[in-house]
Amino acid sequence: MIVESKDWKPKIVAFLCNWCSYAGADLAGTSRIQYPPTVRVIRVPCSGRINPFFILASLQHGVDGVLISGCHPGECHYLTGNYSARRKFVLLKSLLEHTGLEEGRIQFSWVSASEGVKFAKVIAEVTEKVKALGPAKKLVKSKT
Amino acid sequence: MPELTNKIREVARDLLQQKKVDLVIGFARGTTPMCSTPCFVRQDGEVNGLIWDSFCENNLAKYLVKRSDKIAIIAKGCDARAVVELIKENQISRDQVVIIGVPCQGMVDRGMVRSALEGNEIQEVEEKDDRLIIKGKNFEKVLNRNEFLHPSCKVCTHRNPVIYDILVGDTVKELDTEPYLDVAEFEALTPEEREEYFSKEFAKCIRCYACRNACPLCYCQECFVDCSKPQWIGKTTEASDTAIFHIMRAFHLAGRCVECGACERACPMGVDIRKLNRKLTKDVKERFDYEAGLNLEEVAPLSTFKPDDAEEFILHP
Amino acid sequence: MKAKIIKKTDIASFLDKLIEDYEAFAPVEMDGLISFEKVSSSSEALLDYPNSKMPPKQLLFPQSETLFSYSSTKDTGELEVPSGPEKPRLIFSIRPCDAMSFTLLDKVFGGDFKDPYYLNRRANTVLVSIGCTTPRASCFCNSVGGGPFSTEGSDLLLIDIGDEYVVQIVSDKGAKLLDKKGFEDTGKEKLDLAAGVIKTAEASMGPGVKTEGLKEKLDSIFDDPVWQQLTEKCLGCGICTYLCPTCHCFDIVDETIGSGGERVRLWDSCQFPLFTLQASGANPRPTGKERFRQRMMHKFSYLLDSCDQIGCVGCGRCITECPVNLDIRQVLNSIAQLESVK
Amino acid sequence: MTNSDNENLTPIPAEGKVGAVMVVGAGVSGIQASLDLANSGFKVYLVDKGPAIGGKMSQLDKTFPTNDCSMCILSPKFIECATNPNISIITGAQIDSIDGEAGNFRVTLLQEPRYVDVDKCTACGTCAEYCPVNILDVYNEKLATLKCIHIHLPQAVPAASVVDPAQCLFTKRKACQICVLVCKNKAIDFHQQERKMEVEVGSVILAPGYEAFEPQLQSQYGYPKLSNVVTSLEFERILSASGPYRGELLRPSDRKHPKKIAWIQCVGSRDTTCDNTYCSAVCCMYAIKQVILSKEHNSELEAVILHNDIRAYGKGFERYYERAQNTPGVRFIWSKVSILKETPETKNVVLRYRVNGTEVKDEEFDLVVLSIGLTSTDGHRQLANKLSVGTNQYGFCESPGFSPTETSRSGIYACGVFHAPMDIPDSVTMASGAASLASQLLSDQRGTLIEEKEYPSERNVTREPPRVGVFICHCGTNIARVVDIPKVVEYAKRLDGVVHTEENLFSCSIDSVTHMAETIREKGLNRVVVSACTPRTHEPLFQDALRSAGINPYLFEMANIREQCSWVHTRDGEIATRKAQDLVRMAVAKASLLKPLYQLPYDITYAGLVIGSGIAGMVSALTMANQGFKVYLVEKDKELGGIARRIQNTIEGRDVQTYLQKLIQKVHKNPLIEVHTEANIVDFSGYVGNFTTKIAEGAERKVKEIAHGVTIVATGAEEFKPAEYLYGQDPRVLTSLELEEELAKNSEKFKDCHSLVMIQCVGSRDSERPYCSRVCCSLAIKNALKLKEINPEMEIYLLYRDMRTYAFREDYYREAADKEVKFIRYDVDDKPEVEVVTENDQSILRVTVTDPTLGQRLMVDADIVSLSTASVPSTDNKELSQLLKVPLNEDNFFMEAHMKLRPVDFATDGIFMCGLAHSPKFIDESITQAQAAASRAITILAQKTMKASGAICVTDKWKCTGCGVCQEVCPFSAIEVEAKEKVAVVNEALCKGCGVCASSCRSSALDIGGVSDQQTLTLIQAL
Repeated sequence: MIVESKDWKPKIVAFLCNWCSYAGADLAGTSRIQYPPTVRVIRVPCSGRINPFFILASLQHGVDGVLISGCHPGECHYLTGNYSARRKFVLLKSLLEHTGLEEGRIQFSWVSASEGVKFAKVIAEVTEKVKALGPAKKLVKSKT
Repeated sequence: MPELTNKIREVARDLLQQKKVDLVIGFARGTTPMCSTPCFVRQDGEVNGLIWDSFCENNLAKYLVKRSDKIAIIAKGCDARAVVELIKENQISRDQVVIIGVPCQGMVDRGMVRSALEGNEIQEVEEKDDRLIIKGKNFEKVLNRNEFLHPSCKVCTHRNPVIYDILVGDTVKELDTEPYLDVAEFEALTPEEREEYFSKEFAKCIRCYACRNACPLCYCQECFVDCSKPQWIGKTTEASDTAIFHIMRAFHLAGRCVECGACERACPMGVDIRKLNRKLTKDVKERFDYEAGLNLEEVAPLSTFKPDDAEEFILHP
Repeated sequence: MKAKIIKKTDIASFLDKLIEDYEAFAPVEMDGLISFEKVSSSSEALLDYPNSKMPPKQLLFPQSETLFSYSSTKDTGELEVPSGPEKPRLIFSIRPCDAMSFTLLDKVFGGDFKDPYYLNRRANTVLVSIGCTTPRASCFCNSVGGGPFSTEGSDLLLIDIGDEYVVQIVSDKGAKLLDKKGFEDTGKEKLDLAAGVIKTAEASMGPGVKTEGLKEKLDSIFDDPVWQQLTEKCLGCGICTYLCPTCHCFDIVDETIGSGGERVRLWDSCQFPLFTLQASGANPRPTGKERFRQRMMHKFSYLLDSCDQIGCVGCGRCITECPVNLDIRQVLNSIAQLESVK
Repeated sequence: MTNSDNENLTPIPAEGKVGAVMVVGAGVSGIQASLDLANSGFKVYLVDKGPAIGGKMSQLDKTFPTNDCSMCILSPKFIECATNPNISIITGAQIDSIDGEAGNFRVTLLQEPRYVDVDKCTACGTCAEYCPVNILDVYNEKLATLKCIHIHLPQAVPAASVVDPAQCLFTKRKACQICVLVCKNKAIDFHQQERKMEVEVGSVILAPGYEAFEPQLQSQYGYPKLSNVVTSLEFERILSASGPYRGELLRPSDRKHPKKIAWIQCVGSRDTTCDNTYCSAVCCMYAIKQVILSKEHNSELEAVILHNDIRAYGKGFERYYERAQNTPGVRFIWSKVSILKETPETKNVVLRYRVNGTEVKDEEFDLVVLSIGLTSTDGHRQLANKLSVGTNQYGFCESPGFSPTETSRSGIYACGVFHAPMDIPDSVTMASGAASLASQLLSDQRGTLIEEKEYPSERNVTREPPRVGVFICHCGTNIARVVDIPKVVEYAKRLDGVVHTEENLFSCSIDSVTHMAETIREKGLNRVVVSACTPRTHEPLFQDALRSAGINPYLFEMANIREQCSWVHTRDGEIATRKAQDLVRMAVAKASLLKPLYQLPYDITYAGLVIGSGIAGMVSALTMANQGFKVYLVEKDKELGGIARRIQNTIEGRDVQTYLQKLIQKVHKNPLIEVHTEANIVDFSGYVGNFTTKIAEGAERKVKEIAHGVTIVATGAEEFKPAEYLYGQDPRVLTSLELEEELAKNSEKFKDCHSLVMIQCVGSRDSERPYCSRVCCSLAIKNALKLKEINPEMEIYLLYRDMRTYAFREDYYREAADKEVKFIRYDVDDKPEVEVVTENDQSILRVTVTDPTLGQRLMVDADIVSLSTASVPSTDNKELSQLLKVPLNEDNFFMEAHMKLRPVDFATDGIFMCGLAHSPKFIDESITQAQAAASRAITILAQKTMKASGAICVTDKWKCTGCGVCQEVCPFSAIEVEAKEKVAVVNEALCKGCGVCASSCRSSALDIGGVSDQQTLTLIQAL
């Protein structure tokens, strides 16, 4: 058993679509809403841009959580990118959890450009969930 | 079985004689017992090499892609489903193939038969109705073939070809087993148990890619495992690389897998590969009400969407 | 023949004694899969088994092996080469065909270029093989220079004569294993018994392949369309090469993480398109036909030129494990039957 | 109505018109008007009397209600102006005289000497270092000093020093020339004389802005005698990171942190004791903003706002007000106030005010902020006189008709606070509106006087190893206060590929950007990382610097260490610093892999689609059609006109129905406008420059396809029908709009009416609709005055929460009060009650309300109750927003790209909004906004070609198997599998670079420029 230090802070990667969720994150900033410093954001044009490999590569790299956030259904800047993404991700998430990945390592949310508060809440909640899971071990690349 | 063999030869002979096709892809007897092997017939004189028995396990649709000649293919239920997918994915055109459908009673798993013989070397196997008569150096044993079917054949829901030009033999009764029971059983395990199971399975993998190469729907010019720009995963047998190979291989078949089991049969190490595919097949059926390879019209589930697709997995803080 | 006798009832204690001094590997069955694993007790090891799924070559030539690891900052860099095993190694209960495969690997890795990773391990390893009383239908060792009781590559060979093993001492290294163990020398009677066992086994084997004139034939039909037909059903997977005890092609990749990483040697397979893919995108072996031909040519022609040995020990793994029953014997025999093209 | 309603536009002969416009005043309005015009094909002369552009907005710290840093959002516009080859910025200049007529004016400018050659000066600041004379810093409201030769503000455009001739030792007595000696560029020139310049323009836009009210004019505020009484503008500077106290909240007397601050509202506004009886429209909101910002500086702070109604009437304002109200330690007190005294020892200020109407209270504060009004000055009047432009009694520019952007002189337009006190978005909107009128006037001269901006040819960097330059921004103190910038710089230096690092106070200032371009050239950088704010606003600015330096603009990456770091991890500098390092590391890693991308030009469909035919829709349609563009006007009703059909007059007395009928006629007569009534949008696709819309029309729902290049959403709003106050149950209860209609139809009926009660905020400002409907107070006053006209004896009770008669509407409020309309303030928690009681067999409509001044329940038996109900967003908005893929805000009004500076744009290029679809507003405001939307649309239609993004999909033919999944998932039908070769082919004009295809491709045969698989994997590995 790995004993975790009390102040262990998970490292979470957030793939945010440029038009809604990244803007929502910006709004959280302009509104000075504080949230846990656990997230590193990768800006993508659309949640539909996110290749399943991005998620797997992140896990392999050892991040403790992956968040994917896009525009609300029907509000995608690219019309339907988030719908395509939604299908892809639900299958991937289900498959990964089938292989034993803890539920909560990968999270999905919709955050619009006007939802700065929601963005902060999402980060807080994902952080809490991932914290409860402890450091990632599954699918993490081991060094030989 | 011999009747089917004869009918297949007849059909093949006609097609070749009438120059309706350049090539018939079917099965021939293999070099070891309980082993049939893919066979390519171009002359009507060679049709007697074609056979049909309980060991025609390969998915011949594999051989259709990247060809320009006109081909007749012997197609079990799963082969036909793969043909449908390949047509939908622009890999072959419908008028390029003559589908000789053969209703299938499930193929026999020789590994399972061997285990039942506790290491006795088999020399000859004869089929009579549902019986397998196994002969060896100092023994003879009779087994019921239906107890020795491949795992994929045991849960097959489309034994009859869903699409064909010529049907050889009578249609068979489809199995009325509850679908996805196998998946549900595994789903009922704890995440830790599932993880342990897969870790053990993946650890066996030697990255020979037979699973990929046997799959009738793996036809990429360059597979993601071979891709160097970018290099998606490492090429070693390191656990996470292997796991991701299998996960992504299965994911690339999401909504496309025709459940033929070719991947699993090809695996020399006995990795339970279908466990991944089956989960996706179940999810796709339950979420998107789609089964791969049943018709030419339906759009693949990952090529389309519904605005009201379930999204219970979305976080709402 | 120098040989000792070990009673079957004593073999376990013999192995256990060896385990004290050696890092011992032996065939082990797990979930129906037989593979060479490190054993800590004789009870784990199999002595009567068809053959392992994977050949034991990976004990000396692992599927992936870190050659060195490196780390660098903007201005400096460091290399670290992993250290080899300290304890001498024993491979116990290896089949003669697999033991023989090391004689080829020795030439490949110990030729003009000496590969320290392989050679160090090889020098540190002793092989105890066990002869095949009942060869399998897929076995054809006897037609490629070996046999069910071949001693090539082994240090000791066990011959099952019923309640006892005749232990043939092949090398000094092997003799050392028996030192001070108190085993008796083998008398003529038992040697005759052994010879009988060998004879029966050899007689039970099928015709295998004809290697006579094969090299010349192969060299002459390089461009023959027959290759297309022979390989039409090949799926292009790596089973035949990865499961082959003599295949030894490898790739070297850098596994980079940030500014550091590892240089890793991996098995590669001539059956993969990537094997010969050039940076320009050109591929001199663009299809399965060329790749399959390469496998045959390499094993039965090129290795004869470079190592004076065939790259095949007749273990039959590529036959039993091929998903489409592409039988190497059948291929070679149909080539042998071809008219030479001049 | 001499010159209104666009009537002046057609008669002017085309010949002799000049395709240039002069914009007078370079505040945010002037800047916006200039940019719109320059981007629509006109030469612009942007004239300001000051030494730099930016106006009052550049002095503000943050802006409400988003708390955006004022300079952060403004400085990109500075740079756009400075780098646009079609904008000539003329500072230190004023109009001397004007000749000619609309289409062809000759303007004489007088430019005072700057004593610095703007072209030579590099703004290095050496002259200021050596200058021996300290003067008060005007930019910092004289709270700080600077040198006599100085740079006006850090981000100044032009980026050049200026000499204050009144204080310069040389100009005064030829005593010193040290600046001339130390200037390496010989930029200082004391030989400069006042200069006369003649400029020929077709039109003039007046945007001279305002001056802040000077409280010293009224002794009761103790200003400037009491050192801890400051004006709100001074307080802005105090709050500002670039202000006199470097962003620390201190009070002037002892530079200590004030613990208790009071804001006194309406200083110099709504004040009959001075001439400014109007409402300054913005003070309530900026005071709330200052409270919120002050609380951010010190959460323990006690803040009191002493006000006479909080006028939070704009979009998003009410929520902002609520946020302040809910902040602990903040009190809003509705009372008159006077300054009693200064406590001598502490210099604290004691205020006296009333609580609960009667009780008098004295309270001591550390600091008092006077919320000073916006005024016009003699200078404004003189300017108006010189141009023969009419002004109102307060010296603000008067518009004769419905369109506020028009002045009394043809060809001369006005915008911004010169028209009336207004906030930034309204000013920006009006600026665009004014620009559209100038553009309309001169449309046949479009493109005659402009030139393209030239960039050096691009250096090919593909074969070079990465040479990354990292520029890390302090953003004043916005970032630097939390993140340890030097540490981040040190960290960045050690990263692979980094060959240059530097920190900037403001990376976005013109000198920083210029310097960045120089550094790129000098150090041969081939990748640039700016670690600052969000790329969503600032990326284009820095990309332009790359282009100017001769490298491809896509070789650029930003690390967002402000919005996503310093602003959200304010409390832990160490963690924020570490995160900033991570973000920089990621950006550098990605930057090293960036490749040049190229934009492809494509053709435009020169037509506009306007959805909704209310006044806003029709005005925007006409404004475009009058400039020669085809317009499709789509209306869901049978008739044109929208909700204006129900409005009779404006509060100013203008006849809405006549205006509306004329407008409808003009629309119908215009050959370029194609009207579709009873029509709905059923499908919408395409992209800026080439949209395709399907409408279903008429009873048969006939589907028609429309091709257009731009889209304007003008779908209006609806009247809220309440369920309270017996509405719908008793015929005597009306909405105020119904009352207005009744008044127009049947005014006689009201002669017998003795008592009428108006209830405000019905359906507005409540939990369901927490926004103010903006117009209802004025609408009620309008009705009240009308009723008093009909029956002066009528008892009118107006029950309100805050009267929000902003700007000059205040005069009507006062008039109503003078006419004895009874105003009773009610509390939202103690709403009036309306009931029907039967007394003496008579059904009586009884209203009860608590009178806060008397503290008693007041009972009124009313003949009529009028409910001022909310404007509610059209129920169709949701569907339309989904069809157009544009967002709605929380209240279901359409959401603009940026609250302050892009008020009529959607984030989606080529789609704009105006009128009530945006938020509740008055007719004149809708007209202005409609003109603005048209102006923004014209900036697209005026282009010869559009350019497709460079960040689009590329295919690897070798890898592609032609399986077609990309074709199926592409939302824009931009990919097709070519049948013969079986490979995917991308239509580059259609591709938007979303990347859905790339992530769906199993063969990795598709990739997206700028977010390639490899780049993203590298980012992940750099996490």
